[in-house]
Amino acid sequence: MPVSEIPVSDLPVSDLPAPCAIDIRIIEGDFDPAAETAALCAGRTDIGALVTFTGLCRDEQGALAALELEHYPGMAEAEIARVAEAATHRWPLLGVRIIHRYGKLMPGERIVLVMTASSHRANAFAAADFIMDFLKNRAPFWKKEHKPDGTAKDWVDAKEIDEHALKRWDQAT
Amino acid sequence: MPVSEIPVSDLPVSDLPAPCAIDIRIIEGDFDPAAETAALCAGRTDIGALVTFTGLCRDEQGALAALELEHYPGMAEAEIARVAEAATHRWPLLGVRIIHRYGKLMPGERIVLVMTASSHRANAFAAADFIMDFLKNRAPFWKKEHKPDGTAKDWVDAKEIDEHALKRWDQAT
Amino acid sequence: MKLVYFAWVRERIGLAEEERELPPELATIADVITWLRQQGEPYEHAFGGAGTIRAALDKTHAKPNAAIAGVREIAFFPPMTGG
Amino acid sequence: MKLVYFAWVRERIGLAEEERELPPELATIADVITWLRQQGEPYEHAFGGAGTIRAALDKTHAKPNAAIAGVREIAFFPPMTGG
Repeated sequence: MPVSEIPVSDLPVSDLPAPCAIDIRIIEGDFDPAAETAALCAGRTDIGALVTFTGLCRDEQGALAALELEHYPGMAEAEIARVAEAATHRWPLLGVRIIHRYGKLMPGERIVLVMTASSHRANAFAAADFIMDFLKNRAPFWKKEHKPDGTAKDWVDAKEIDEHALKRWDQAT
Repeated sequence: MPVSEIPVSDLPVSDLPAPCAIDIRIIEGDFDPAAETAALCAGRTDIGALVTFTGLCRDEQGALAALELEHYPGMAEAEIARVAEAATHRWPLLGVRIIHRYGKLMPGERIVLVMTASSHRANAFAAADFIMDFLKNRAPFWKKEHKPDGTAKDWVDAKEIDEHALKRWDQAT
Repeated sequence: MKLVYFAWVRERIGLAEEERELPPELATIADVITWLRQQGEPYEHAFGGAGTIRAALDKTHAKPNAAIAGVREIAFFPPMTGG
Repeated sequence: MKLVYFAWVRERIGLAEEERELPPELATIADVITWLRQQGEPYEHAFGGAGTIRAALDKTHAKPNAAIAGVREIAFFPPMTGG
Protein backbone atom coordinates (compact mmCIF):
# COMPACT_ATOMS: atom_id res chain seq x y z
CA MET A 1 0.00 0.00 0.00
CA PRO A 2 1.47 3.33 -1.05
CA VAL A 3 -0.20 5.45 1.58
CA SER A 4 2.41 7.26 3.62
CA GLU A 5 2.71 5.89 7.13
CA ILE A 6 3.52 9.36 8.44
CA PRO A 7 1.39 11.80 6.49
CA VAL A 8 3.01 14.91 7.84
CA SER A 9 5.33 15.86 10.63
CA ASP A 10 3.65 16.87 13.83
CA LEU A 11 4.09 20.51 14.65
CA PRO A 12 6.28 21.11 17.68
CA VAL A 13 4.44 22.85 20.48
CA SER A 14 5.48 25.02 23.38
CA ASP A 15 3.94 27.14 26.09
CA LEU A 16 4.50 30.80 25.28
CA PRO A 17 1.37 32.56 26.44
CA ALA A 18 1.04 35.51 24.11
CA PRO A 19 -0.10 34.77 20.58
CA CYS A 20 -0.08 37.78 18.27
CA ALA A 21 -2.12 38.93 15.33
CA ILE A 22 -2.00 36.38 12.51
CA ASP A 23 -3.19 37.26 9.02
CA ILE A 24 -3.44 34.46 6.45
CA ARG A 25 -4.71 34.68 2.89
CA ILE A 26 -4.95 32.16 0.05
CA ILE A 27 -5.44 34.12 -3.15
CA GLU A 28 -5.20 33.71 -6.89
CA GLY A 29 -3.90 37.19 -7.74
CA ASP A 30 -0.62 38.83 -6.84
CA PHE A 31 0.11 40.52 -3.51
CA ASP A 32 2.10 43.59 -2.49
CA PRO A 33 4.79 42.93 0.14
CA ALA A 34 5.10 46.66 0.86
CA ALA A 35 1.39 46.90 1.66
CA GLU A 36 1.68 43.88 3.94
CA THR A 37 4.62 45.46 5.76
CA ALA A 38 2.71 48.70 6.19
CA ALA A 39 -0.35 46.85 7.52
CA LEU A 40 1.70 44.81 9.96
CA CYS A 41 3.70 47.76 11.30
CA ALA A 42 1.01 50.48 11.19
CA GLY A 43 1.04 52.64 14.32
CA ARG A 44 3.51 50.40 16.14
CA THR A 45 6.90 51.21 17.58
CA ASP A 46 7.52 47.95 19.42
CA ILE A 47 8.77 45.99 16.39
CA GLY A 48 12.54 45.85 16.16
CA ALA A 49 12.91 43.14 13.53
CA LEU A 50 10.86 42.22 10.50
CA VAL A 51 11.72 39.18 8.38
CA THR A 52 10.02 38.79 5.03
CA PHE A 53 10.36 35.63 3.01
CA THR A 54 9.18 35.75 -0.58
CA GLY A 55 9.01 32.56 -2.63
CA LEU A 56 9.18 33.14 -6.38
CA CYS A 57 8.33 31.04 -9.41
CA ARG A 58 11.79 30.00 -10.54
CA ASP A 59 12.64 29.00 -14.07
CA GLU A 60 15.50 26.53 -14.23
CA GLN A 61 17.34 27.62 -17.36
CA GLY A 62 14.35 27.98 -19.60
CA ALA A 63 12.87 24.61 -18.62
CA LEU A 64 9.66 26.10 -17.20
CA ALA A 65 6.88 27.93 -19.01
CA ALA A 66 4.59 28.23 -16.02
CA LEU A 67 3.61 26.68 -12.71
CA GLU A 68 0.08 25.61 -11.92
CA LEU A 69 -0.72 25.57 -8.23
CA GLU A 70 -3.62 23.46 -7.06
CA HIS A 71 -4.82 23.73 -3.48
CA TYR A 72 -7.39 22.31 -1.09
CA PRO A 73 -9.65 25.24 -0.18
CA GLY A 74 -10.41 25.47 3.50
CA MET A 75 -7.70 23.04 4.52
CA ALA A 76 -4.97 25.28 3.10
CA GLU A 77 -6.01 28.19 5.32
CA ALA A 78 -6.46 25.94 8.34
CA GLU A 79 -3.10 24.21 8.00
CA ILE A 80 -1.20 27.44 7.48
CA ALA A 81 -2.97 28.89 10.51
CA ARG A 82 -1.85 25.90 12.57
CA VAL A 83 1.75 26.44 11.50
CA ALA A 84 1.59 30.17 12.23
CA GLU A 85 0.06 29.56 15.65
CA ALA A 86 2.74 27.04 16.50
CA ALA A 87 5.33 29.70 15.65
CA THR A 88 3.65 32.30 17.88
CA HIS A 89 3.69 29.83 20.76
CA ARG A 90 7.35 29.09 20.24
CA TRP A 91 8.75 32.60 19.76
CA PRO A 92 7.58 35.96 21.14
CA LEU A 93 6.22 37.39 17.90
CA LEU A 94 4.46 40.70 17.36
CA GLY A 95 2.81 39.87 14.06
CA VAL A 96 2.62 37.21 11.36
CA ARG A 97 1.31 37.59 7.82
CA ILE A 98 1.24 34.73 5.34
CA ILE A 99 -0.05 34.79 1.76
CA HIS A 100 -0.04 31.83 -0.60
CA ARG A 101 -1.19 32.06 -4.19
CA TYR A 102 -2.79 29.38 -6.34
CA GLY A 103 -3.53 29.14 -10.05
CA LYS A 104 -1.18 29.65 -12.96
CA LEU A 105 2.06 31.50 -12.23
CA MET A 106 4.75 32.62 -14.65
CA PRO A 107 8.50 32.53 -13.93
CA GLY A 108 9.50 35.49 -11.77
CA GLU A 109 6.07 35.81 -10.14
CA ARG A 110 5.62 35.76 -6.37
CA ILE A 111 4.14 32.54 -4.95
CA VAL A 112 4.28 32.87 -1.19
CA LEU A 113 4.94 35.52 1.43
CA VAL A 114 5.83 34.87 5.07
CA MET A 115 6.33 37.91 7.27
CA THR A 116 7.27 37.73 10.95
CA ALA A 117 7.78 40.62 13.36
CA SER A 118 9.46 40.55 16.74
CA SER A 119 11.36 42.77 19.14
CA HIS A 120 14.60 41.00 18.27
CA ARG A 121 15.93 39.58 15.08
CA ALA A 122 16.71 36.03 16.17
CA ASN A 123 13.04 35.34 16.92
CA ALA A 124 11.83 36.84 13.65
CA PHE A 125 14.38 34.87 11.61
CA ALA A 126 13.68 31.57 13.35
CA ALA A 127 9.90 31.96 13.10
CA ALA A 128 9.91 32.74 9.36
CA ASP A 129 12.28 29.85 8.68
CA PHE A 130 10.14 27.50 10.79
CA ILE A 131 6.91 28.60 9.13
CA MET A 132 8.31 27.97 5.65
CA ASP A 133 9.57 24.50 6.59
CA PHE A 134 6.24 23.41 7.99
CA LEU A 135 4.17 25.21 5.38
CA LYS A 136 5.95 23.26 2.64
CA ASN A 137 5.32 19.98 4.42
CA ARG A 138 1.76 20.53 5.68
CA ALA A 139 -0.07 23.09 3.54
CA PRO A 140 -2.15 21.33 0.85
CA PHE A 141 -0.71 22.84 -2.33
CA TRP A 142 0.58 20.96 -5.35
CA LYS A 143 2.69 22.34 -8.17
CA LYS A 144 2.47 21.23 -11.77
CA GLU A 145 5.14 22.33 -14.21
CA HIS A 146 4.25 23.45 -17.70
CA LYS A 147 7.16 22.94 -20.09
CA PRO A 148 8.02 25.49 -22.81
CA ASP A 149 7.27 22.97 -25.60
CA GLY A 150 3.70 22.75 -24.36
CA THR A 151 3.74 18.96 -24.15
CA ALA A 152 4.94 17.58 -20.84
CA LYS A 153 3.15 18.69 -17.72
CA ASP A 154 4.61 17.13 -14.60
CA TRP A 155 3.60 17.27 -10.99
CA VAL A 156 6.52 18.41 -8.87
CA ASP A 157 7.75 15.72 -6.48
CA ALA A 158 8.02 16.52 -2.80
CA LYS A 159 11.67 16.86 -1.84
CA GLU A 160 13.13 14.74 0.89
CA ILE A 161 15.19 17.70 1.98
CA ASP A 162 12.01 19.46 2.99
CA GLU A 163 11.13 16.71 5.44
CA HIS A 164 14.63 16.66 6.81
CA ALA A 165 14.45 20.40 7.34
CA LEU A 166 11.69 19.81 9.88
CA LYS A 167 13.94 17.82 12.15
CA ARG A 168 15.85 21.01 12.96
CA TRP A 169 12.85 22.15 14.98
CA ASP A 170 12.62 19.08 17.21
CA GLN A 171 15.10 20.37 19.76
CA ALA A 172 14.18 22.99 22.31
CA THR A 173 14.47 26.55 21.03
CA MET B 1 44.05 48.66 29.75
CA PRO B 2 40.49 48.64 28.51
CA VAL B 3 41.25 47.96 24.86
CA SER B 4 39.50 44.80 23.77
CA GLU B 5 41.90 41.95 23.17
CA ILE B 6 39.68 40.63 20.38
CA PRO B 7 38.35 43.65 18.53
CA VAL B 8 35.93 41.75 16.36
CA SER B 9 35.27 38.19 15.36
CA ASP B 10 37.03 37.07 12.24
CA LEU B 11 34.68 36.40 9.38
CA PRO B 12 34.46 32.73 8.46
CA VAL B 13 35.61 32.04 4.92
CA SER B 14 34.91 29.35 2.38
CA ASP B 15 35.62 28.54 -1.23
CA LEU B 16 32.44 28.98 -3.24
CA PRO B 17 33.56 30.40 -6.57
CA ALA B 18 30.63 32.50 -7.71
CA PRO B 19 30.14 35.81 -5.96
CA CYS B 20 27.01 37.66 -7.02
CA ALA B 21 26.02 41.29 -7.36
CA ILE B 22 26.36 43.10 -4.03
CA ASP B 23 24.82 46.52 -3.49
CA ILE B 24 25.66 48.39 -0.28
CA ARG B 25 24.57 51.87 0.74
CA ILE B 26 25.09 53.94 3.89
CA ILE B 27 22.54 56.74 3.81
CA GLU B 28 20.94 59.29 6.09
CA GLY B 29 17.45 59.24 4.56
CA ASP B 30 14.88 56.47 4.44
CA PHE B 31 14.88 53.65 1.90
CA ASP B 32 12.14 51.75 0.08
CA PRO B 33 12.30 47.96 0.52
CA ALA B 34 9.92 47.47 -2.43
CA ALA B 35 12.23 49.42 -4.75
CA GLU B 36 15.19 47.35 -3.53
CA THR B 37 13.30 44.13 -4.21
CA ALA B 38 12.38 45.32 -7.69
CA ALA B 39 15.99 46.30 -8.42
CA LEU B 40 17.35 43.01 -7.20
CA CYS B 41 14.84 40.85 -9.08
CA ALA B 42 14.46 42.92 -12.28
CA GLY B 43 14.44 40.77 -15.39
CA ARG B 44 15.41 37.62 -13.51
CA THR B 45 13.61 34.30 -13.24
CA ASP B 46 16.34 32.33 -11.48
CA ILE B 47 15.54 33.58 -7.97
CA GLY B 48 13.40 31.17 -5.98
CA ALA B 49 13.81 32.68 -2.52
CA LEU B 50 14.18 36.22 -1.30
CA VAL B 51 14.76 36.99 2.38
CA THR B 52 14.42 40.57 3.53
CA PHE B 53 15.44 41.61 7.01
CA THR B 54 14.35 45.06 8.16
CA GLY B 55 15.65 46.45 11.42
CA LEU B 56 13.42 49.11 12.95
CA CYS B 57 13.91 51.79 15.60
CA ARG B 58 12.12 50.21 18.54
CA ASP B 59 10.68 52.15 21.43
CA GLU B 60 10.65 50.17 24.65
CA GLN B 61 7.40 51.28 26.27
CA GLY B 62 7.82 54.98 25.72
CA ALA B 63 11.41 55.05 26.99
CA LEU B 64 12.87 56.28 23.71
CA ALA B 65 12.35 59.60 21.97
CA ALA B 66 14.85 58.98 19.19
CA LEU B 67 18.01 57.13 18.23
CA GLU B 68 21.09 58.89 16.97
CA LEU B 69 23.31 56.73 14.79
CA GLU B 70 26.93 57.70 14.39
CA HIS B 71 29.10 55.91 11.85
CA TYR B 72 32.63 55.83 10.50
CA PRO B 73 32.34 56.87 6.85
CA GLY B 74 34.34 54.70 4.51
CA MET B 75 34.93 51.97 7.04
CA ALA B 76 31.21 51.31 7.39
CA GLU B 77 30.85 50.57 3.66
CA ALA B 78 34.05 48.52 3.59
CA GLU B 79 33.15 46.38 6.61
CA ILE B 80 29.63 45.66 5.39
CA ALA B 81 31.06 44.75 1.99
CA ARG B 82 33.43 42.29 3.68
CA VAL B 83 30.52 40.67 5.50
CA ALA B 84 28.42 40.47 2.33
CA GLU B 85 31.29 38.98 0.36
CA ALA B 86 31.89 36.38 3.03
CA ALA B 87 28.22 35.41 2.72
CA THR B 88 28.43 35.08 -1.06
CA HIS B 89 31.45 32.79 -0.68
CA ARG B 90 29.63 30.64 1.82
CA TRP B 91 26.23 30.26 0.16
CA PRO B 92 25.24 30.26 -3.54
CA LEU B 93 23.54 33.64 -3.61
CA LEU B 94 22.04 35.45 -6.59
CA GLY B 95 21.99 38.93 -5.11
CA VAL B 96 22.65 40.87 -1.91
CA ARG B 97 21.48 44.37 -1.04
CA ILE B 98 22.31 46.05 2.26
CA ILE B 99 21.33 49.53 3.39
CA HIS B 100 22.23 51.07 6.74
CA ARG B 101 21.06 54.49 7.83
CA TYR B 102 22.78 56.98 10.10
CA GLY B 103 21.63 60.18 11.77
CA LYS B 104 18.58 60.74 13.94
CA LEU B 105 15.83 58.13 13.74
CA MET B 106 12.42 58.15 15.38
CA PRO B 107 10.70 55.07 16.85
CA GLY B 108 9.12 53.01 14.07
CA GLU B 109 11.61 54.15 11.42
CA ARG B 110 13.65 51.71 9.36
CA ILE B 111 17.35 51.46 10.33
CA VAL B 112 18.79 48.64 8.28
CA LEU B 113 17.85 46.44 5.35
CA VAL B 114 19.48 43.14 4.44
CA MET B 115 18.16 41.38 1.35
CA THR B 116 19.47 38.04 0.09
CA ALA B 117 18.34 36.12 -2.98
CA SER B 118 19.02 32.50 -3.83
CA SER B 119 17.55 29.61 -5.75
CA HIS B 120 16.52 27.92 -2.53
CA ARG B 121 15.23 29.27 0.73
CA ALA B 122 17.71 27.70 3.14
CA ASN B 123 20.61 29.60 1.57
CA ALA B 124 18.75 32.91 1.52
CA PHE B 125 17.69 32.55 5.17
CA ALA B 126 21.14 31.54 6.39
CA ALA B 127 22.89 34.31 4.47
CA ALA B 128 20.62 37.09 5.75
CA ASP B 129 20.92 35.81 9.32
CA PHE B 130 24.72 35.56 8.99
CA ILE B 131 25.03 39.03 7.50
CA MET B 132 23.04 40.60 10.35
CA ASP B 133 25.11 38.82 13.00
CA PHE B 134 28.41 40.00 11.56
CA LEU B 135 27.15 43.43 10.57
CA LYS B 136 26.18 44.10 14.18
CA ASN B 137 29.59 43.02 15.40
CA ARG B 138 31.82 44.55 12.72
CA ALA B 139 30.13 47.52 11.05
CA PRO B 140 31.23 50.79 12.71
CA PHE B 141 27.92 52.24 13.86
CA TRP B 142 27.05 53.45 17.33
CA LYS B 143 23.60 54.17 18.72
CA LYS B 144 22.80 56.88 21.22
CA GLU B 145 19.39 56.92 22.86
CA HIS B 146 17.51 60.15 23.37
CA LYS B 147 15.06 59.89 26.28
CA PRO B 148 11.58 61.45 26.17
CA ASP B 149 12.40 63.84 29.06
CA GLY B 150 15.16 65.34 26.94
CA THR B 151 17.81 64.91 29.63
CA ALA B 152 19.60 61.60 29.55
CA LYS B 153 21.34 60.60 26.35
CA ASP B 154 23.06 57.24 26.64
CA TRP B 155 25.22 55.28 24.26
CA VAL B 156 23.78 51.84 23.74
CA ASP B 157 26.04 49.08 25.10
CA ALA B 158 27.04 46.25 22.80
CA LYS B 159 25.20 43.10 23.78
CA GLU B 160 27.08 39.97 24.65
CA ILE B 161 24.42 37.96 22.90
CA ASP B 162 25.49 39.51 19.62
CA GLU B 163 29.00 38.13 20.00
CA HIS B 164 27.68 34.74 21.01
CA ALA B 165 25.49 34.72 17.92
CA LEU B 166 28.64 34.69 15.80
CA LYS B 167 29.78 31.37 17.19
CA ARG B 168 26.89 29.69 15.35
CA TRP B 169 28.77 30.31 12.10
CA ASP B 170 32.03 28.66 13.13
CA GLN B 171 30.95 25.19 12.10
CA ALA B 172 30.89 24.11 8.49
CA THR B 173 27.69 25.02 6.66
CA MET C 1 -19.12 10.07 2.34
CA LYS C 2 -17.61 12.90 0.31
CA LEU C 3 -14.32 11.88 -1.28
CA VAL C 4 -12.05 14.57 -2.71
CA TYR C 5 -8.95 14.09 -4.82
CA PHE C 6 -6.06 16.40 -5.66
CA ALA C 7 -3.16 16.63 -8.11
CA TRP C 8 -2.26 13.31 -9.78
CA VAL C 9 -4.69 11.40 -7.58
CA ARG C 10 -7.47 13.53 -9.09
CA GLU C 11 -6.09 13.11 -12.60
CA ARG C 12 -5.73 9.33 -12.36
CA ILE C 13 -9.26 8.90 -11.02
CA GLY C 14 -10.67 11.50 -13.40
CA LEU C 15 -12.75 13.14 -10.69
CA ALA C 16 -12.15 16.07 -8.35
CA GLU C 17 -14.73 14.77 -5.90
CA GLU C 18 -17.57 12.30 -5.55
CA GLU C 19 -20.19 11.20 -3.05
CA ARG C 20 -19.81 7.50 -2.18
CA GLU C 21 -21.81 5.11 -0.02
CA LEU C 22 -19.04 3.32 1.92
CA PRO C 23 -19.61 -0.23 3.20
CA PRO C 24 -20.15 -0.06 6.96
CA GLU C 25 -17.26 -2.44 7.67
CA LEU C 26 -14.71 0.17 6.51
CA ALA C 27 -13.20 1.56 9.72
CA THR C 28 -10.00 3.37 8.74
CA ILE C 29 -8.48 5.36 5.90
CA ALA C 30 -6.48 2.26 4.96
CA ASP C 31 -9.74 0.29 4.69
CA VAL C 32 -11.20 2.94 2.40
CA ILE C 33 -8.16 2.78 0.15
CA THR C 34 -8.29 -1.02 -0.06
CA TRP C 35 -11.97 -0.76 -1.02
CA LEU C 36 -11.42 2.08 -3.54
CA ARG C 37 -8.77 0.01 -5.36
CA GLN C 38 -11.55 -2.46 -6.22
CA GLN C 39 -13.72 0.27 -7.81
CA GLY C 40 -12.13 0.06 -11.25
CA GLU C 41 -8.88 0.63 -13.08
CA PRO C 42 -8.62 4.41 -12.48
CA TYR C 43 -8.82 3.82 -8.72
CA GLU C 44 -6.31 0.97 -8.89
CA HIS C 45 -4.03 3.29 -10.86
CA ALA C 46 -4.40 6.08 -8.32
CA PHE C 47 -4.09 4.03 -5.14
CA GLY C 48 -2.02 1.05 -6.30
CA GLY C 49 0.30 2.80 -8.75
CA ALA C 50 3.54 4.61 -8.16
CA GLY C 51 3.73 7.48 -5.69
CA THR C 52 2.94 8.15 -2.08
CA ILE C 53 -0.58 9.16 -1.11
CA ARG C 54 -1.56 11.15 1.93
CA ALA C 55 -5.02 11.64 3.39
CA ALA C 56 -7.02 14.15 5.37
CA LEU C 57 -10.22 13.68 7.38
CA ASP C 58 -12.46 16.75 7.38
CA LYS C 59 -9.53 18.88 6.17
CA THR C 60 -7.11 17.69 8.85
CA HIS C 61 -4.06 15.53 8.11
CA ALA C 62 -4.63 11.92 9.16
CA LYS C 63 -2.64 8.70 9.24
CA PRO C 64 -3.73 5.53 7.38
CA ASN C 65 -4.96 3.91 10.59
CA ALA C 66 -7.15 6.88 11.54
CA ALA C 67 -10.80 5.98 12.16
CA ILE C 68 -13.33 7.45 9.74
CA ALA C 69 -16.35 7.20 12.06
CA GLY C 70 -18.25 10.51 12.09
CA VAL C 71 -16.19 11.95 9.25
CA ARG C 72 -17.91 13.84 6.41
CA GLU C 73 -15.05 14.32 3.95
CA ILE C 74 -11.99 12.25 3.12
CA ALA C 75 -9.30 13.75 0.91
CA PHE C 76 -6.53 11.91 -0.93
CA PHE C 77 -3.50 13.65 -2.39
CA PRO C 78 0.25 13.36 -3.01
CA PRO C 79 2.80 14.85 -0.59
CA MET C 80 2.47 18.63 -0.65
CA THR C 81 4.69 20.78 -2.85
CA GLY C 82 3.60 24.33 -2.00
CA GLY C 83 5.67 27.21 -0.70
CA MET D 1 49.17 60.52 12.28
CA LYS D 2 45.48 61.18 11.93
CA LEU D 3 43.57 60.03 15.00
CA VAL D 4 39.79 59.70 14.81
CA TYR D 5 37.36 59.10 17.66
CA PHE D 6 33.77 57.90 17.72
CA ALA D 7 30.82 57.73 20.13
CA TRP D 8 31.79 58.14 23.80
CA VAL D 9 35.50 58.07 22.99
CA ARG D 10 34.91 61.18 20.87
CA GLU D 11 32.76 62.78 23.57
CA ARG D 12 35.25 62.14 26.39
CA ILE D 13 38.16 63.53 24.40
CA GLY D 14 36.07 66.38 23.01
CA LEU D 15 37.40 65.93 19.48
CA ALA D 16 36.17 63.97 16.46
CA GLU D 17 39.66 63.87 14.99
CA GLU D 18 43.11 65.38 15.29
CA GLU D 19 46.51 65.27 13.64
CA ARG D 20 49.21 64.16 16.08
CA GLU D 21 52.97 63.77 15.83
CA LEU D 22 53.52 60.37 17.47
CA PRO D 23 56.85 59.59 19.18
CA PRO D 24 58.80 57.22 16.92
CA GLU D 25 59.11 54.58 19.66
CA LEU D 26 55.35 53.87 19.53
CA ALA D 27 55.06 50.58 17.62
CA THR D 28 51.58 49.25 18.26
CA ILE D 29 48.03 50.40 18.92
CA ALA D 30 48.56 49.55 22.60
CA ASP D 31 51.62 51.83 22.64
CA VAL D 32 49.57 54.66 21.17
CA ILE D 33 46.90 54.23 23.83
CA THR D 34 49.46 54.23 26.65
CA TRP D 35 50.91 57.45 25.22
CA LEU D 36 47.50 59.09 24.67
CA ARG D 37 46.56 58.48 28.32
CA GLN D 38 49.39 60.85 29.24
CA GLN D 39 48.04 63.66 27.04
CA GLY D 40 45.67 65.08 29.64
CA GLU D 41 42.59 64.25 31.66
CA PRO D 42 40.16 63.86 28.71
CA TYR D 43 42.43 61.21 27.17
CA GLU D 44 42.87 59.45 30.52
CA HIS D 45 39.08 59.49 30.88
CA ALA D 46 38.60 58.08 27.39
CA PHE D 47 41.29 55.41 27.45
CA GLY D 48 41.61 54.67 31.17
CA GLY D 49 37.96 54.97 32.19
CA ALA D 50 35.16 52.47 32.07
CA GLY D 51 34.27 50.73 28.85
CA THR D 52 35.93 48.66 26.19
CA ILE D 53 37.70 50.40 23.32
CA ARG D 54 38.34 48.97 19.89
CA ALA D 55 40.65 50.28 17.20
CA ALA D 56 40.99 50.35 13.45
CA LEU D 57 44.05 51.03 11.29
CA ASP D 58 43.24 52.75 8.01
CA LYS D 59 39.56 51.76 8.41
CA THR D 60 40.27 48.09 9.09
CA HIS D 61 39.65 46.42 12.46
CA ALA D 62 42.93 45.83 14.31
CA LYS D 63 44.03 44.20 17.55
CA PRO D 64 45.92 46.10 20.29
CA ASN D 65 49.23 44.50 19.31
CA ALA D 66 48.88 45.49 15.63
CA ALA D 67 51.85 47.46 14.29
CA ILE D 68 51.15 51.05 13.24
CA ALA D 69 54.10 51.38 10.85
CA GLY D 70 52.95 52.84 7.53
CA VAL D 71 49.47 53.61 8.85
CA ARG D 72 47.86 56.98 8.07
CA GLU D 73 44.75 56.86 10.29
CA ILE D 74 44.05 55.25 13.64
CA ALA D 75 40.46 55.13 14.89
CA PHE D 76 39.29 54.47 18.44
CA PHE D 77 35.71 53.60 19.31
CA PRO D 78 33.50 51.48 21.60
CA PRO D 79 32.17 48.09 20.49
CA MET D 80 29.75 48.59 17.60
CA THR D 81 26.01 48.82 18.15
CA GLY D 82 24.63 49.17 14.64
CA GLY D 83 22.13 47.00 12.85
